[in-house]
Amino acid sequence: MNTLALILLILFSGAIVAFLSEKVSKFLPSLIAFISITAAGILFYTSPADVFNFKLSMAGLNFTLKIDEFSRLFVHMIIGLSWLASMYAVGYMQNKERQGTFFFNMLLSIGGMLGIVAARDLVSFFVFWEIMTWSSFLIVVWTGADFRRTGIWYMVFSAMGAYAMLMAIMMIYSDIHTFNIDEIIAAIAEQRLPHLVEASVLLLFGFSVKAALMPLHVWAPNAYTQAPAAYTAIFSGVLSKMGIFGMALVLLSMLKFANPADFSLVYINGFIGQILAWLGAITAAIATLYALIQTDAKKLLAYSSVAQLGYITIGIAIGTPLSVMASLFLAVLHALFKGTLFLAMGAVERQAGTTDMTKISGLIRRMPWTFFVTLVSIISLAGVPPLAGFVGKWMLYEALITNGNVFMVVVVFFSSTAAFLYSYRILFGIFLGQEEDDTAHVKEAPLSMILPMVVMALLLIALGTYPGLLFDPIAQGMTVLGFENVTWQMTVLSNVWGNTVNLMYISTTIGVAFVAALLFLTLKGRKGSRNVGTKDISTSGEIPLEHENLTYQLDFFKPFERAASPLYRRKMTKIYDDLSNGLDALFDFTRKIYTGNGQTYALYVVIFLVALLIYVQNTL
Amino acid sequence: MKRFLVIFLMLALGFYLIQALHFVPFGANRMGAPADKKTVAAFYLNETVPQTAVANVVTAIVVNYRGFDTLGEVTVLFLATTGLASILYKRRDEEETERVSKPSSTILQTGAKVLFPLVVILGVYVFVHGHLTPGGGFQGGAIIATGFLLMLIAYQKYHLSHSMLTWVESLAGILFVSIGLWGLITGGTFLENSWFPKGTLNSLISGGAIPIIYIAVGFKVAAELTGVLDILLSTKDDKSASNIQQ
Amino acid sequence: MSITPVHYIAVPLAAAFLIPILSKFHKETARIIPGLVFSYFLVISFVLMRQVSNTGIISETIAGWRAPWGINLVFGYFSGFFATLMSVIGFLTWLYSYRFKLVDSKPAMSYYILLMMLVTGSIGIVITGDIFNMFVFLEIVAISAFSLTSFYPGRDGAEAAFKYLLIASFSSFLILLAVLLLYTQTGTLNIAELSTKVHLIPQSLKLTILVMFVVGLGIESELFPLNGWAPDAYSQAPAPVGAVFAGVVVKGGIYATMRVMFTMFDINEMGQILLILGLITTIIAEVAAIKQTQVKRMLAYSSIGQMGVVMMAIGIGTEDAVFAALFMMFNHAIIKGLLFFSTGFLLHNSLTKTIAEMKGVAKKFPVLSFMFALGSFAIVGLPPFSGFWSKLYFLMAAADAKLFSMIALVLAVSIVEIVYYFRVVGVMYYHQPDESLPTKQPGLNAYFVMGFLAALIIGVGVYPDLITNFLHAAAYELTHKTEYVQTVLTQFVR
Amino acid sequence: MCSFDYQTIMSISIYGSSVVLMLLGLYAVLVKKNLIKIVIGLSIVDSGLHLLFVAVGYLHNGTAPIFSPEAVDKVNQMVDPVPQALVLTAIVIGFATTAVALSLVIRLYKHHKTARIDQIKSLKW
Amino acid sequence: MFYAGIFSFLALLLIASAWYAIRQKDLLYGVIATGVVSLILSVMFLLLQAPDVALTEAAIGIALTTIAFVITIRNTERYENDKVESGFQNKTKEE
Repeated sequence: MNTLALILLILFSGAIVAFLSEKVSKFLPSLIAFISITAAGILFYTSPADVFNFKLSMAGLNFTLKIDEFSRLFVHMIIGLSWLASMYAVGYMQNKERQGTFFFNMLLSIGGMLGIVAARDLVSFFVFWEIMTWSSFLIVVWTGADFRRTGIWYMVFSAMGAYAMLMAIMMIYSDIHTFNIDEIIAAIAEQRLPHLVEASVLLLFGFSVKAALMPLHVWAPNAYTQAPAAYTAIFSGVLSKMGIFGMALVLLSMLKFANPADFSLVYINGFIGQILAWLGAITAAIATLYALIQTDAKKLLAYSSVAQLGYITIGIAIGTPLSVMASLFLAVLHALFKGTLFLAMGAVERQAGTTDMTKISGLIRRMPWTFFVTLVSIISLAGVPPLAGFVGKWMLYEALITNGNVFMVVVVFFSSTAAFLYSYRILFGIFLGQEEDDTAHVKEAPLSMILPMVVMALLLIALGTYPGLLFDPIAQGMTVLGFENVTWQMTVLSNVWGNTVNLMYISTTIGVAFVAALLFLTLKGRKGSRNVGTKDISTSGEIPLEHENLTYQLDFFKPFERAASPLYRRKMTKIYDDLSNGLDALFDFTRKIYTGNGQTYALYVVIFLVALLIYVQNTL
Repeated sequence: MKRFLVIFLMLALGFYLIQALHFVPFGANRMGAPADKKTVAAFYLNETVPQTAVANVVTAIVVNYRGFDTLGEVTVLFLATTGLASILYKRRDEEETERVSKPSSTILQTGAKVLFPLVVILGVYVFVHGHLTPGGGFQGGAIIATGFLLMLIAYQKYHLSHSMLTWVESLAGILFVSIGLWGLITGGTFLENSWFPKGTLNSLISGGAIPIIYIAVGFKVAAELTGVLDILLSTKDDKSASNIQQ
Repeated sequence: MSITPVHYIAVPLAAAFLIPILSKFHKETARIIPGLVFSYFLVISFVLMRQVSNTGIISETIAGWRAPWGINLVFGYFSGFFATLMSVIGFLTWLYSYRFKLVDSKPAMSYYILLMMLVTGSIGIVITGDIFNMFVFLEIVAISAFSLTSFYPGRDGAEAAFKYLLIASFSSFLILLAVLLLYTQTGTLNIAELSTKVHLIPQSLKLTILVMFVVGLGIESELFPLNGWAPDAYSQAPAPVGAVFAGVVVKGGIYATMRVMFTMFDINEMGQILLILGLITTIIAEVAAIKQTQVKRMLAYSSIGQMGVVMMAIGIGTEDAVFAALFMMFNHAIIKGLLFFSTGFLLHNSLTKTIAEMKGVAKKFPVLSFMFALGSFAIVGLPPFSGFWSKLYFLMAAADAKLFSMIALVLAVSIVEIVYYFRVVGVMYYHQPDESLPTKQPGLNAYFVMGFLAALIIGVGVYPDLITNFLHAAAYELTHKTEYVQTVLTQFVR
Repeated sequence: MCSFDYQTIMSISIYGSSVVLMLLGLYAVLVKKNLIKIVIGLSIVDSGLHLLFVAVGYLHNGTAPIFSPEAVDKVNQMVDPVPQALVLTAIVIGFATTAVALSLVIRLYKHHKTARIDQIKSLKW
Repeated sequence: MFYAGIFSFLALLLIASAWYAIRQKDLLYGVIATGVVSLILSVMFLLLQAPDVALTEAAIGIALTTIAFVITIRNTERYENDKVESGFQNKTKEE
């Protein structure tokens, strides 16, 4: 039996078994999910690299699956994050209803993602893509709250993306009658693909939906928020990266072979790449702005995910070796830190009952481990040295500047800075500050939930110290995309002015400063501070209403919001709402054709008959 | 407005129908000479007498060459009866409404009593001689149904045995199908005629199984049409009677 | 006596005539005998399909007259596909409705007889080789369908049936007229012989005849301006009958269209028109479906939309497109069957059958709701369910014909389809049940039927080769008509 | 061509009347509001169609397709028997349809208390 | 030519009675006119050398269809009313 097929089979059959096992015991599905992912992971890591190759001829089509070095990068992410998330889910999902459905869909979507990165033909790519989409849809609506807004929107946008892809696939098929990606690339190289431009635009559209690029991002914040945290980690961490994977596939491995003279429109660094990069930049900026004003931690992180995906898209779209590397680096990092953050928020939600930052505060004493992992990942997220987020951002800036996109750097830099603001808010809102009375009972999450988070936090620290650990696999993966020998000096960045900056120094310096500050503050805080409740009015200058929460969690960025209020006034969702209302009215109008009067129907028949007769007799 | 649209549509449709009929000159011979057997019609005209010994070619076609259509057709009628019964079905409690209307005149009653046997005999004659003279199962059946109709109208209390109707209808239908199946069983085809002695042309016993089938069809059609009318007649609401006599 | 295609017709007819007598002695015979007949259908289908795969197309003569002279029945891969599909759906419907609520024995008898004749008539349309005979079977189907539509007492059933009857009368009028005109020009009614003689017809007359067939058969196959009857009929008929309408009756209409367009005439003459009609049908129907409040009506519009896509595939007219059309019809039959069957119990005691009444039914009927959700996923074409493959093959066929704008529109409409199906699923699963209608749990028979269909949907979805070879053979047979014509006109079974 | 010979008059009167009959019936179906009128229209359409069937089978100076003992050799003059056979079937089927339609009318009237088709539209959209 | 005369006369009669059947507001008369249409058709069939069809039309078209219509009219209403009355009208012209 083929190893790759076996891995997929384990996941899919595990899904079915998990679904059915709910009848036996509530606890069983989570265990089965964990076991299947573990088994798949063991199988993947113990097999030699060249066995991941699977061909199937069925229904008149040839399906090819193959894991190359580039896909391997994503497989690492998928399996690693899913494994940790499923371990976490065992504890997280304890005592919840309908676990069977949850783990069924979770395993399905993991299998779907593996299938996507392994697919070497467009039909199996699409099949796995759809499986991933609908299973993630079912998890998004799993909690059942707000089905209409969240669920339907997610599915509609996904379907729009998927059908755009299908359209593109069909265009390619009509030209060369094959779905095989290698053959398509060959055809592009030989310029036998007249529909290349349309097809690639449509494909990119489809991938942009999953990557939540700007005009198509409206589904993402709600969907990320709605899904249970154990899954949101996967959702935001790797599932959204499938869009990035697809973009890389189109931009870097397909379009690269297009003749620059013929396809100057779409060629890398050309029109489409630029547009995509700008969309990414705008997404990053706007999503960051929205993240700032969220009060729900999960929603904040959701917007933050959208913003981060914007950065990653920029890197892929610019398409220079450095930018691609930066982008892949950021992708892996994002999977790690956003995964950790969502898991941590899940822990908070499970223990404290909510992730609303205005309701809880001061959990640092109750949930110290969670605080620790949150801190680590937030430092990564904000792109502050000493952790690896800084390295990724730096690489991206450098790539952009060397490529001449200086203005884009400004946008990215702005949103990166703002990211620091919102990430601080999480830290402060939930963990720091005064302790609420009603969170006094909160306990630390169980070990099975802490462990995955801590593992990821440690990974983040390790990567921050030795970012080069990641450069090797990325560089290897990039050889598949045609970027041979991307040279990267471990821990050394060359800046714009030609000097080299040793990252190690920066990191060490900042690390030392951080520790010093920590020590200083801790020592200072020992004395003279007093714990006050959030409803203690003695700290307040005015006379508040009774039980009014006066902490900073409320209106955290009030001044900023006031300043930036014109930006918030226009909502993207409004446009879609208007559109859907308009369509609704149109549909309602259209169906009035069926008047209910049988005679009218008969009249239609005769009108149609006569019209057809006239048409046929006069034209054919 | 709508009326003018419809009139326009009718004119256009008429134009195209006439245009189509232009290719079908009236009264022209389109079959070719019967001996050539170029078309089915010519074949039937040429072969009916030698092959089936039936004088009435239409009967031969209806019962034998295209007997399958006839089977379908009696099925349509059968389904119409079944369907009518289900469409106009009333639950048990409301079923027993009397067929109320003014009693018919004595003339009608007497006339009906006299005419009824005659009509039935005429009908039987028509379908028994279906293979010799114009007429056949449908016609005869319809005539018999008319006779029953007469009785139903003349005598408000005329009780038609539903059970009888069902029996006749079903048995006739089964007879038809089993004659067809007999052909299959004896190694021929469905509705095969050749296993039955052909007889001589223009005698009552001729045409193989055709008269038998037509008799079965006659009974069946008679029972079905009577059934249809009976069902229609027995649905009444209270106001119905007054409505027709103004 | 070996099994021949005529058994499809003769046996149910004999049974139908027998049932009124037998049910006088034992009431249960009215439901058992149709079941036996449907089981026998399965046997016939199996035996004949094996025979076809061994020896090719079977042409059986009726009354001992060879093809152009008498009526003949033809059973090849193409007809066999339809006949088998209809037999299976018929059997499942019977099994499903075996314990369906029926007031007392008399309507039960007519229900089973009409159901049996509905399926028989449709199979008759499929296997006959004579155009007028096809008309007769269309009428058998129509009459049974009217009666079944108005089966439930009450005003709406009658209204739906009357509309159906009104429109279907146009259909039979036009088909009859077209048959007559064909006969005057060619002197034959046999489809195979007609196909060798249609070139004799003057072009303008041929076009008129074609238009009449398109309109007449378009009514049966629910094309857009002609399908006013369909939503009403689907929504008023009992739920299992809805499944038969979607899985059997429409298929009969589509089969007739294909037979006429491909075998008798050349598809290229009307292909463009069918293509555009199918497209309009799909768009309008899906758009109307999204605004429905009644589940069965929504399913009906969805059904019309699917038939529009099938008609588009027929309009494309290549072998691949025909294959896609057949695959779609197969999927539509089994998936719509599942949807109608599950709806039947989900809304068993509801009078209005609105979507709102399905709030939270998943709590009460986990299995049924799962079936409905599965059907929804399959019908919108999500992999790995069978609906996906047919959609893929249709798109491939359309892409081969370079019909990109059509593909785009069909895909856009699919999004609409997703919205309304998922909305219902959402209502079922994610709303709190407000008030409790008296419910009726399905019996084992219904569970078996739905389980079988679900297994088929998933099985074909995971491994489409279960049926693709067979469908390819059917599509080949239809698009290469010489074998059909040759077999009918020269070789025949006596 | 324009002269009113036997042929022309016959074809105009037969074909013309059958076409006009069909169109009149269709007109009634499409315009008249009364259900019974509509059914009458349908049956008139059918009548016209039946007439057309018989008419296209007609042969000049033809005889009925029945072999009488004395006239076996008339085979060349017989009218086309096939349309007649078909129209027999069509008439019976038409009657069945009419009967079903009428029963539906009765039921509709019972529930709606009206026979106007434009008021019977509780199923729509 | 004699036949032609008869046929054209019958055709006119046919159309006239069909016209009457459609125009007549009293449905009973309309139905009877339909029966007349069938009657004329039956005669035409006979003249067109189709005695079988004529017989069938006579039995079914004239007798049975007409009676079926009459029964229906008895069960519903006799007059076709063109005006839309408000709501469900069940008042036929009984007075």
